[in-house]
Amino acid sequence: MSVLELIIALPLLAALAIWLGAPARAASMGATLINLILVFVTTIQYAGKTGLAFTQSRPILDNPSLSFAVGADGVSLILALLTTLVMLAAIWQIQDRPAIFYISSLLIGGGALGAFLATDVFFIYAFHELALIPTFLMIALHGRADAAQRKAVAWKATIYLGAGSLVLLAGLVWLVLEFSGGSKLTFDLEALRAQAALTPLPIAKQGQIFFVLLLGFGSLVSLFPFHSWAAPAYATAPTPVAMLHSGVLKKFGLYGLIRIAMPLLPQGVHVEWVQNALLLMLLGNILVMGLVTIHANRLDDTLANSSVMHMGYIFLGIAAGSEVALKGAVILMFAHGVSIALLFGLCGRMRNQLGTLEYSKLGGLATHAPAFTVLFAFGAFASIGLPGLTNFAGEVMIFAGSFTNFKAAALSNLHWTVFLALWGVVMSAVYMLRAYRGIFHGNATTGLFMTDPAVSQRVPFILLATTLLVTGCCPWLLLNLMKSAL
Amino acid sequence: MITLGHYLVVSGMLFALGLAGVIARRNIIIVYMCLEMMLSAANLALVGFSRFHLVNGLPDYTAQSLVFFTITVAAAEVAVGLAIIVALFRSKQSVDVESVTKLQG
Amino acid sequence: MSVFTIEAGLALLGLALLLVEAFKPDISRSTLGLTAIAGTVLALVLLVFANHDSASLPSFIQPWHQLDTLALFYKGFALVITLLVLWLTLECAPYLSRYTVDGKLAEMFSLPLIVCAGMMWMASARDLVTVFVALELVTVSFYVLVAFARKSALSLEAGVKYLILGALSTGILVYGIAWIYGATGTMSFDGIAKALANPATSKTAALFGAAMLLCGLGFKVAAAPFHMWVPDVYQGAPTPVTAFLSVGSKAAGFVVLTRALDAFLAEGSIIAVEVQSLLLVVGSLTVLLGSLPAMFQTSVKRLLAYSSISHAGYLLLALACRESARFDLSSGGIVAFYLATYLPMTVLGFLVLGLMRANGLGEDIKDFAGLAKRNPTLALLMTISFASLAGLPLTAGFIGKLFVFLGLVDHGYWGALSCAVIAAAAGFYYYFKTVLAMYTTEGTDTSALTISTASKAVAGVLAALILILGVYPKPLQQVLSSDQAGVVAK
Amino acid sequence: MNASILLLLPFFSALLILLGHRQLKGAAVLISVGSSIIAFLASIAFLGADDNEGTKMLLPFIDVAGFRAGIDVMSDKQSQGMMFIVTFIGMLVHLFSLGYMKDDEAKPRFFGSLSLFMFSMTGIVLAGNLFMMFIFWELVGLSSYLLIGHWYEKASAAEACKKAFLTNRIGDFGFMIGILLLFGLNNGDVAFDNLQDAFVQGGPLHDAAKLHPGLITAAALCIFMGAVGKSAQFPLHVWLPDAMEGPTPVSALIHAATMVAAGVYMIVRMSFIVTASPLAAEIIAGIGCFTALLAALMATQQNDIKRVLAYSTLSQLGYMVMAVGAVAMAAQHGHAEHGPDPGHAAMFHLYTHAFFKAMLFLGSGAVIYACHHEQDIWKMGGLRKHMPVTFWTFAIGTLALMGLPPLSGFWSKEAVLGTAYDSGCRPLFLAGALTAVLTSFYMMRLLIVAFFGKPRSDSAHHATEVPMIMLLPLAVLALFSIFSAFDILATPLQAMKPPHVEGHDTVLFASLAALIIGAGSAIYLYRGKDKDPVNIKLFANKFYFDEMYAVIVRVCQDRLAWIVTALERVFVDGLVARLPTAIIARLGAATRMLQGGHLQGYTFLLGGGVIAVIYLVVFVLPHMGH
Repeated sequence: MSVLELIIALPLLAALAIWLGAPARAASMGATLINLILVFVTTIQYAGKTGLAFTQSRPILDNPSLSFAVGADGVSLILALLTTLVMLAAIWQIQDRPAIFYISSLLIGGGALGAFLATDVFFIYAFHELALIPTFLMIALHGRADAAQRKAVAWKATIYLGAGSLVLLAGLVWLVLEFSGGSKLTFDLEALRAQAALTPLPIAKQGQIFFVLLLGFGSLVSLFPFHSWAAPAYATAPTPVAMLHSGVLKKFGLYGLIRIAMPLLPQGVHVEWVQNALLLMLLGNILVMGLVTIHANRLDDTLANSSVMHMGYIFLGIAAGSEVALKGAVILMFAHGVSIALLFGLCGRMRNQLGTLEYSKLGGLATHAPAFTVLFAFGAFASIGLPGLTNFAGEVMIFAGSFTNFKAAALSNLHWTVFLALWGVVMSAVYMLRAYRGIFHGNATTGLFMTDPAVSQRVPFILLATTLLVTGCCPWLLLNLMKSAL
Repeated sequence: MITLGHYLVVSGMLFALGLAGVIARRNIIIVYMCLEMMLSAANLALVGFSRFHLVNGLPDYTAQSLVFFTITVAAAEVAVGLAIIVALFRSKQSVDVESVTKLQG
Repeated sequence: MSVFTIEAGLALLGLALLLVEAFKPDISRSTLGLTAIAGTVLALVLLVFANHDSASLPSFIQPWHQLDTLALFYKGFALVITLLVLWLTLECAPYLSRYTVDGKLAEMFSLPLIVCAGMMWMASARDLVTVFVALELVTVSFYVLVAFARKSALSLEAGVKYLILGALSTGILVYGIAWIYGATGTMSFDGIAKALANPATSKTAALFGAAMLLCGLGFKVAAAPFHMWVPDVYQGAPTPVTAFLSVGSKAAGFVVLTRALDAFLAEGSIIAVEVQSLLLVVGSLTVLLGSLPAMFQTSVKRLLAYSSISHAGYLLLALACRESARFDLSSGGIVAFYLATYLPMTVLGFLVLGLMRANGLGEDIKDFAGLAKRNPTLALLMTISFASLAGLPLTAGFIGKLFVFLGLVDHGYWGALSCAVIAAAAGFYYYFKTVLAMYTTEGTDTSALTISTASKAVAGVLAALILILGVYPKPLQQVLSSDQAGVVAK
Repeated sequence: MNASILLLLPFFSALLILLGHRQLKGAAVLISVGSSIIAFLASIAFLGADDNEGTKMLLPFIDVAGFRAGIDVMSDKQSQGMMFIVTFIGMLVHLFSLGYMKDDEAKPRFFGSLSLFMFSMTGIVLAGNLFMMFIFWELVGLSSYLLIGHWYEKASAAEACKKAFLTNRIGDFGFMIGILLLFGLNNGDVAFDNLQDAFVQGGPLHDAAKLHPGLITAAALCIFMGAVGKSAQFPLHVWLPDAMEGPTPVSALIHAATMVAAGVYMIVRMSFIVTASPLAAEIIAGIGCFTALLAALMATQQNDIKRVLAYSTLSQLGYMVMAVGAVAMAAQHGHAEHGPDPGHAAMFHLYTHAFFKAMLFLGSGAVIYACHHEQDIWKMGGLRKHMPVTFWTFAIGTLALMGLPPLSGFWSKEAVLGTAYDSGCRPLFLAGALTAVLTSFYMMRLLIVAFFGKPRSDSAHHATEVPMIMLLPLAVLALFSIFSAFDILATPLQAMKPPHVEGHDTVLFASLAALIIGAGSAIYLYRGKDKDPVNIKLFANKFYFDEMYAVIVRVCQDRLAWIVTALERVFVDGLVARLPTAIIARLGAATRMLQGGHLQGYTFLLGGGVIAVIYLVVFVLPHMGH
């Protein structure tokens, strides 16, 4: 039995135990803490290795051959680390809520862990879906808006993600069929990779399959123009769900592209029409959603839209497709996950305490809640891309990675996109500072009143902020996990 | 000379008449009769085909055995069907097809 | 002991139960029910240990009867669904008896046995005569079962509709058989396959016959555009009968369809291309016509009816993907696999529905409101059932869909694939609408619901089956591919 | 070793204080001041370090195949000299702040931010490659944000810090593009020394300059854009005057002496690329000159003591930038070489300017402190008598800035004007000279109005000399303002003093004439006046740049955001989400109509279906030609 199986099973078992009557907070906190330690230890054990480790495979179907196969490399461990961190924070910050909050958080987290640690395409896909269901249910059940509105929001997300994952399934099936050589159908990623290395597909076909996968994975990651579910869903979702989905689960689509699409279809993204389409779409994410975010006048709207916008940068890394850019994309996935979870966590707390998140009604909170302000600043400046916090490392790697093949010294569409994307960095500073100014700066007597959380309630946020700082100042800690080429 | 074609034309006409009746008539009993007519059309076709499909100089009786089964089944259907239609009449005082439109959508 | 004996015995037991009730009216329904259940269980056990060799059959029956993996699988399938239906009937008996003449339910226990025998025969059919007879045995019995709750206007209406449309389809089926016979000069599937491989056979006549035959069978399996009866009949019929129709009747239809298509699409068949295209068109149409209207349903039972149509569409698409090169399973095997996963999820859905009825609740979505509060177990079971019907991964329903998708992509049937995707997306909507209702809306009544331990156990087994098949489908695959006759496995 | 102390000490000090200042309380101040003193001592040791030590890696930061962004320490004359300025003035400002911020409640936070600034600025100075420079570039932006927004409860301060950060971000946008272009052109190596090497014959950048001169010009201008933002050059100059909302010691350190000079520092570091592109050199010189003149004009009509100094800073920064461009132009035209390094004049002016401008700001801080936070010079007056020490130091600073020989400002200003003269571009020189006139004018105006005449308000009347801890830095800086240009100081401090060029009589004459004309007219106009006799609205309102930008932001950003949001809702969401769902829903409703419940309808459909199927199978499909 691989330790990874234990890591995947632990949250799911804890959820089951809570459903059967175990004390919710103790069980979920315990399971998550143990899981964090397990993942941490596993990561440390992995350090210095290359390729997949801790593998284990249990066949569940012969031909097409499916197996419950797990395995981890640097990329999946970084994401597993992200998952357990955000899970702990999300569960920790739950206060006075029914057991279903804990159960759904555990299921979302467990599903995400499964998706990141499985190495069989079937289970990668399946675990993601497992995690989606509680997300929808929680938005519909315990969302912030009134019943009709939150249901509408949940529906939108359900149908969008449902349709997206069906397109994805079609794409994956196509992929599997193309690579299965003639004789035996397999969903095992390693086998597929071996086959792809042996007999690569014709480039035009790589482009077609890549595009289908891009649409499927992309709509799970709110790739423009398939993004309109995301902002309302995050703005409405209960805090732990918003933290977990935007922070962790949404990374699945990107993980899939990096883990499945890129290695199997190495030329796919470089097919001209595919790359141009992707560049256009991600510019939509960055520029259009950047402007939409600037227009927002409530914190939850700002955060939700910004989370859509920042996906554009990760897609840029994928579009660039170089080693540096892809590793940068992984770093940015981690960074964005931690920072947005931090921000959503704090945002949820503000909403509970203040009842409103409109900038016009807030102001001067820095005076009353200094610790809260500092924590928020970590998240806000991280998402602006300030050096010293992790996001910067990811972004700069993506930008640089787009220029590693500047051989002809001619500016291609990719490079122009990078320039425009850089303008997006300015825009994100505009809206984040506007939010920061509106909430924390200004006269303390005009805004609503809020105090700092108790020390024990700060822990989850401190955990996330520290992560941002440590990995931001020392990004090589994460990079050392990705020694092998992507 | 009466060929297979003649039988088939008659059978086809019977079938079409039956189908038209099923579609057009409003009285369930008559609809039911039309259905029986369609079965008869099939039987005629079967017998026709059987008669003209010679195996070792003799007609092939497999198809004709099916005719017997069809007749039996039709009888069974009529037995059950009439019972149901009677029950319908009892409860609605009508055997019009429009008396059963509650289930819809 | 030969398998044929089991079937005959089952039919005899059904007859016997009818007679017993007729001559001894005061016999309690639980006695009848339990006898029938015991008979089915016994048949199931015997089936497992019976001689599975075609040679063991009585020689006079051998030309019409075959025992291959597929046949044996469907026989077992028929027995299991009959068993579940009988048990569900017993569970629903108290409220069902309110709608029957004199409160009698005897036929509800005896007829399923006869239906079961019919389905078992059908599974083994080697020629069209047997198919027709067995099919009619099932259909006529179903006329009675559907209209059984005569005091309920809906049940009666369903009975009438099923009767007229069923008889119409029978007419079309027989006419089709006649023309196939006319074109090929034989009734047996092997012979048809052989004749169709002969270029001298009249293509037009064969196509005409095949089209009619497929229309008739399409009616039985609820293929569009012959599916209109399904929502009305499913909704009006007593819940156990609906479950039986939805699983048993459909499975029977598909086994026949599989056999017929094996003949029509055999190597070198002159009509293969047309039939296959027809299947694709009909399958695509069926998934859409099943899924799209389902989005607007307010009755869970009717919703399940549409869902059943939609699933029939997926099954048809699976059949359309012949020669799906690279799996162990043939398209017939995939259909069998799909139906095996379809059984627990559908029955579980109807079981919950039946238990709700037994507790005096309706069948509308609004009756499910707040169910999670009133009985979390029931709500969870329903969720599992619907998740599987929607085809979510890690449930049995997903594996079936995965096979269909694999087949469609493999053949490059992009149009059909997009229809399937749209239908599945719409499916997410309507299944979750119900699930959401259970968890969100507070019902007007919040009193706890009680369900018997036995129900819980059966439902639990079904739910476990859904989940286990979802993550470990290998045993089922092995059953279906350990084949001697080479029909299922390639 | 030295470098790591210089870099890490303030880092840990900042981290400790910013995250734990409420637990640390008073200790925070001690940590910060202590670290600044140690950093100063370390920088003296650093001054003595070997010039040719080159670049050394300190930390790998990011190091993957094809991309390296390490923390590399560059040790040369330029970084050593700059490091001294930063730590020296930094230390003095720390000390001054002990007095100035004595009563501030958030003193620990202030000192924490100061430490953060020291850390970031050290990083810029030591940076050995462009990525490291960018990292710290952003971090000084953050510390500047925190310090300008120190009194965030005041709306104006909150807006000012936001404005500063965002304006800098626009500059950084260009900076990053420039970095990426060079990164691409030089095959992924952006270490300064390697870049410079790449420009020699046969290097990749040399080739690129031949083949794609446009790209090199674009890269140069984009890099320069970073400097435009940080050094507040036109058109991104608007943030600096607003930044005066921060505490005055901050203005002295960050917005006068060091951070704003970072742009100049960087462009001097990259001057080889400016030299490589004639167009870029002209644009840079032009923008510097334009900024110098523009800001000087604005300064003549400001009434806030800090704003006068702020515009003066803008103007002097413009000088420095102009010098870089002008030297490059001169080199391209084949005129006289100004020593081996084309950045000498700019760096030299940066060096002298840092001392006297920091001193002026600290002096203004002392005045403001004494006048109970009164900043309007027309409400001061007669302070000469109340605050003699402050007056004398302030006067020295003013004269140094005006360029009175032999104070330090004279030498550096002459060097700058010399470069403009050498560039061969006459307007450049004339505008530079005109700026010098204006500089003398507004500084003399400031001195007269604030320190001479009668007190014009109660607070000015009751002003008293500030405490010793604040006077000490003033005195030290006054000494440097006088003597820093002399070789006795300039040589050990690694100031990049350009060698004196003979034959620049025109320049000498022009600068002296400017001094006399400017000062004379100011004395004539302002002696004994109680209110401003000159009233030029255009200058007082800073050429309406703020208003113009407000309109641009409103139209190009807020209105555009509104439109885009609406379009996104209507079209994107509509086309991608609502339309397909509506179509499917409509289809669903339509198909549901088929299910009307009428038996005849069903039989009709069934019969029709059969006919359709037969038609399809028998008549259509066989003729489709598969």
